[in-house]
Amino acid sequence: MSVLSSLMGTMQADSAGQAVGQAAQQASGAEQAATQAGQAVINIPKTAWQDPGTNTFWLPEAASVTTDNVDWIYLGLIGLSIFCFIGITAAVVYFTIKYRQRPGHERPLPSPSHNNPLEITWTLIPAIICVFLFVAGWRGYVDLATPPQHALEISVTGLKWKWKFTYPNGVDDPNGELHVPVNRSVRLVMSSNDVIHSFFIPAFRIKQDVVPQRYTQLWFKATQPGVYRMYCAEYCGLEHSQMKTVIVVHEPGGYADYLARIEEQALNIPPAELGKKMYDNYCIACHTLDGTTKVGPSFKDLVLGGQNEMTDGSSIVVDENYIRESIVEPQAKVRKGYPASMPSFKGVLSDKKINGVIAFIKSLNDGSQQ
Amino acid sequence: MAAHGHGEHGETLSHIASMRVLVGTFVALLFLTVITVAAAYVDFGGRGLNLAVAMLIATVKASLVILYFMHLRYDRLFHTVIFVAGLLAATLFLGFALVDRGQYEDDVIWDKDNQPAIKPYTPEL
Amino acid sequence: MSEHAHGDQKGSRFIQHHYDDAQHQFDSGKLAIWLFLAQEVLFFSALFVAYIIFRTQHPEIFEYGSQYLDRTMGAVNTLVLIGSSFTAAYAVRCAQLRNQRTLVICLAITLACALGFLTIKYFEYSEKIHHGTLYGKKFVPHVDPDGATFPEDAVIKPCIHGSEGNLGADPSIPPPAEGEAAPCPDNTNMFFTLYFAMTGLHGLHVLFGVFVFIWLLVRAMKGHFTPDYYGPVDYAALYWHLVDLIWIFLFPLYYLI
Amino acid sequence: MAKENPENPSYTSFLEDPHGIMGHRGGFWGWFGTFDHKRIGIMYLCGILASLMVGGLFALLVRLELFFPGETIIGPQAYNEFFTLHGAIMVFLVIVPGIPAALGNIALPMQLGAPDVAFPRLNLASFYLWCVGAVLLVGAMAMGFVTDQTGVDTGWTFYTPYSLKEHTAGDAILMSLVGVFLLGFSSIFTGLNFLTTIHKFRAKGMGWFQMPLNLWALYATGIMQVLATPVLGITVLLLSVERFLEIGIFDPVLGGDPILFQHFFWFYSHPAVYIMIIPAMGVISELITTFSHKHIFGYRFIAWSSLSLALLSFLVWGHHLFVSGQSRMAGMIFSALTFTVAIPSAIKVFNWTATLYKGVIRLQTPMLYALSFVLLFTIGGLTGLFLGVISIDVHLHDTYFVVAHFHYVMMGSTLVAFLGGLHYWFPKFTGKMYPEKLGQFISVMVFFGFNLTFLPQFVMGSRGMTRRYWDYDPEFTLMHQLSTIGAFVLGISLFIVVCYLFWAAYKGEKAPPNPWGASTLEWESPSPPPLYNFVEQPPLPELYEYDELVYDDEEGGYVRKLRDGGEVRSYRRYVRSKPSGGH
Repeated sequence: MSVLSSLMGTMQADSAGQAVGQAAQQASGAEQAATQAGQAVINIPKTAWQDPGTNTFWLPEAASVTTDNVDWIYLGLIGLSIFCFIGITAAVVYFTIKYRQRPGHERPLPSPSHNNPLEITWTLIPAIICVFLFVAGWRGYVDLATPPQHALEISVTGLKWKWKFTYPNGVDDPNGELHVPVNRSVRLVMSSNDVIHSFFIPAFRIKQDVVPQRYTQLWFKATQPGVYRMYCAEYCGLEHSQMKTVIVVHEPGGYADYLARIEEQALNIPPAELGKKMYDNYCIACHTLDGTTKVGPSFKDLVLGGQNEMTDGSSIVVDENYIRESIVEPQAKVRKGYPASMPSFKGVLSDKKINGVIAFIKSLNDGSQQ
Repeated sequence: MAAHGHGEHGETLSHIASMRVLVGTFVALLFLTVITVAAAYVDFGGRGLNLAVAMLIATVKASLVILYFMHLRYDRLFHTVIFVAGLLAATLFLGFALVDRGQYEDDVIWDKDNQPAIKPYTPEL
Repeated sequence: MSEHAHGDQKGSRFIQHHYDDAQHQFDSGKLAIWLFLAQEVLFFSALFVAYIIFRTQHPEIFEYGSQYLDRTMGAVNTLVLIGSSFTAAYAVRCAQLRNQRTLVICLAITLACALGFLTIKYFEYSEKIHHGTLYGKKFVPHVDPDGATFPEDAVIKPCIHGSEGNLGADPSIPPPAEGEAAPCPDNTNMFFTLYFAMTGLHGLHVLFGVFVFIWLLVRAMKGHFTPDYYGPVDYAALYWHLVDLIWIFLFPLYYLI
Repeated sequence: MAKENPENPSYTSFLEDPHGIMGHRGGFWGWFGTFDHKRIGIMYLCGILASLMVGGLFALLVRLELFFPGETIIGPQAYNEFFTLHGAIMVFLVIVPGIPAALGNIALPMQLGAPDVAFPRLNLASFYLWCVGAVLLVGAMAMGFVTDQTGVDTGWTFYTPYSLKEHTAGDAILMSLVGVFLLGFSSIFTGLNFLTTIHKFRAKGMGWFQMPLNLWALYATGIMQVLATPVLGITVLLLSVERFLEIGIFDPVLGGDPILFQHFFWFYSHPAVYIMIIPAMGVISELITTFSHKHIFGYRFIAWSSLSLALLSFLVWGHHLFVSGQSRMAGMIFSALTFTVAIPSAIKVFNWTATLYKGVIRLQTPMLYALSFVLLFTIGGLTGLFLGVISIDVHLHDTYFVVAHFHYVMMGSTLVAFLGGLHYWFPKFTGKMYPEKLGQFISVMVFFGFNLTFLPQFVMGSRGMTRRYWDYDPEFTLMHQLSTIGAFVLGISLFIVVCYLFWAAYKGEKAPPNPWGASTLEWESPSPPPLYNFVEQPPLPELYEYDELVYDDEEGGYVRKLRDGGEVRSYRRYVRSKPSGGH
């Protein structure tokens, strides 16, 4: 049966292919703007939409490992449905023509009104087919729903009418596209800020609702570099139809430079602002800004040039070196009356970030003093 | 259909509950109410047990009301089928909703205090 | 309740023309009222499902929240409802035995108990409004507005609202002074959301019962109910037993556990 | 007393003999205050056809908007309100009450041999609830255009948290929720009425297996209406209280759970889609056996499959939540159970096809609708298998594939069966024949218009075209245009059907009591039948036996000839004047 369907698929594909081809040409124009940034730095091959050869009549092109679970059973089921539909239509049309009312056509007796063996057979056969369909579907779904262990984790946040992607290095994607490496399984940890959205990538055959106050997850492993479309599938209001973006799958090795590039882009903001960002990500857990003590001393009373008493009785002058040292090795000089429980940020904060934190602390006190 | 009631004073449309049954059920219900309130002050050890005891007493009270006050015991079987069908649909609804609730993996539950830490990017597997 | 044979021929019997006889009409009505009760069970089942699901997810909310409820008022309400259930069943017996005087008395008692239930519920609700322990954003437990704080030996202290545990707090209402209130588990307002939803809907059904029994009382006094036409009394009693049933489950779920 | 019936002085048809709240008064209160199940059925019919036209109009506007990508005629907000209007009106006003309330009210008591339904006043109360609910629902949704507030744009499913206050301002949604609440109760009371009538009002000697299959279907529908619709009532009540008082049960910010709303909603809505399809199957069983002039094939199997569908429909609602954050175990259970529902439907389709074997098939309008039902329902059922397989549903959920699937099952099956049943019982309750040739042509147009509309949507859906999109990517343009053309063909043919039926109700030629040679009880009484359906209780005919029914030219319809050659024209003496013209 699947031969029938694939034959059907390819036959239609050629005729439909041209139509899709031209339509895709304008489509790539619209995409061009979206991938301007990607195009400039990393040469991304034409999107798979542009050469319709790879997709069958029914399904968009298969660009991820997750499509193996879906495609074969999908096309098989299409073949089965076409076969059943043709069978029933043929029976109905044949009976209608053969037994239509015409003069001289009396009802040929005996006309059966029930036949239990026949009824049993056409109850069991659909039942067996259904069991097979369920098992095939379930095995595919288990694979779709369990992300592999060492997948690359990207956090996705759906908010009203746009998507926010946060990469492992803590940087948000500047122009709202999801960039992933090729042949590397990626796990998306998703949540929403307001209403229910749904993350749907037709090319990977995956979809998962994004629910507020709850995490949902998705995984895929792109096998073909390119740019694939992504839609919001759950109705979410006015611009539900505009809430779509693009998944850019990079060439091997291209992904690390992209991450570095956007991190660089994210860092060349004024140091104090960068410091504030670092404060929000890391320091806020123990240090406050308004003078009240939380776990550690408040940044407000770290006055540059002021005297601070240490646990071992000695008192030191607060300056950049002291702040830098207590960031890198906090146990060296512990302030009196505070627990020595601060973790070291040695590998976490780069020098640029530490300078940013220091500038931020200075800006706190400059504002209040001068 | 001949009337099938068998009350003391001639036939009537449906079963007549005798005074003894009515008062007996009423007293039993009062007694069980006292018991269930008392049971609330006794800790049966563990969260589930308290719930189970309270529900058991409530079910006994409910079945008393259904069987005797609502005449279900003397009535047509089909009325019992209807009521049980209602209960069955309700428990079905509860059962599947609980299956869904109970099967969430722990990393899916939203936990305000510890957001999922994002593992740093390791270029190669 | 749903079908009252108030046929067009006035006369002593209220058997409608398209029924064969009294038994046919009574049995049809009985089948219909049982279908209506099954439908009511489903109507309340959704709330019981919500209760059980939230309880399996956050048992601490329910244990903390149930302290706010007054057990004696709940117990009295249960006794009131069981009493009215008894008098309703007794009323059916009187109608079957053509004992109109006791029928009227029983219906009157049932009506009185129903009204008593509603008044007790009114007191409970007003006390909760007074202490500010309401549903959703309005869950702002604070000291008594007229200055008197919670009595020292109060078993439960109002918890600090606005602690980041309770999202969506109403910022306009100031949290109580320091040290007076204990932190309450996250989303404690969910307990009161469910409490008001279920007891409110049950209260509404008691209210419907009150109107039904007033209407029955009027007809009983006019002597409409005879041994071969007492359908409405029987159906109203069945409906009332179901309302009592639901309260029998509601009372322990909220007040006792 | 009732007006004299000019043609047959010895009986007055229910059309001339009003019997209502205000006693015997004709005119408005004769209709609006009547207890007669046939009149209530006709009033339901008019309300439902009007709602069909209004709902269809919004469907055409939605399709017109999608003719070109980007803005064609309306902006996104208006588009969202239009598809919500289309969805809610069609589901709550047309399809759910459609066959049970309109055709069921007309046919059920007569097929049982009963004078009326068990509770006539409850029947009238359900109709009033339907009217008030309809006014509230359509009024609330139209508020978006009349007042400056936003109308209802949440889709007919009212998913939270979008349908909560902070995302959709305005109180149009509260009004439509109250409307849906009342429509729910109208459906419950209809179901309750039908169950009691089938139990207590069967004619003497009509056991459970001498009952026409249409009544088995209405019985199964009654069970679902009584047991499933209250959950819609409580869900809609909770959502309106949520919007009104912000109690926070579905609001995630206050600790509520939006997925719980989806469980509540779909626990009703899946039995609701079976409330829509099972009465349609009942009508089709009647049409196929009558127009093949042959006993139905596998009576017991069809009867039991109706009942089993009703019970299984309560188990499968989770397949709407496969990708909504449901746990995997629940997904597995619901996917497995969804396949158990496919089997009874398959049995029915095979039995209908087998009924055609060795029959004498007349392709009149009702039969054309029945045959197109069989074909379209087969496609609908098979595409349902796709959505049952859980891994395929992950790809297909919320795409145009789902839109096409449920239109094949709701419109291609339920609405086509509704039209077939309408043409089938039209001579009985109006006493007039509809124009046969025009009816046949339009039914073929409906079939082709429908396929032209929804086959391209299957292809679009599986290629990734998401549902409820105001704007779409350019490569779907061709298929959207085909679908829009098909929608207009469909819209026009349905409009013509409504026109010629209203015309035929007044100007149509006189209909004989049994124009189709059907063997069920309602064709034993004259058409239009008297107030209590039968002048005197006719002998119970042998169910689905057509040997006795012979076509009689003089009467223009079928007459029952006893086997020993003696002619029984129990209703002959009521038809004095000779009806003009053959069938």
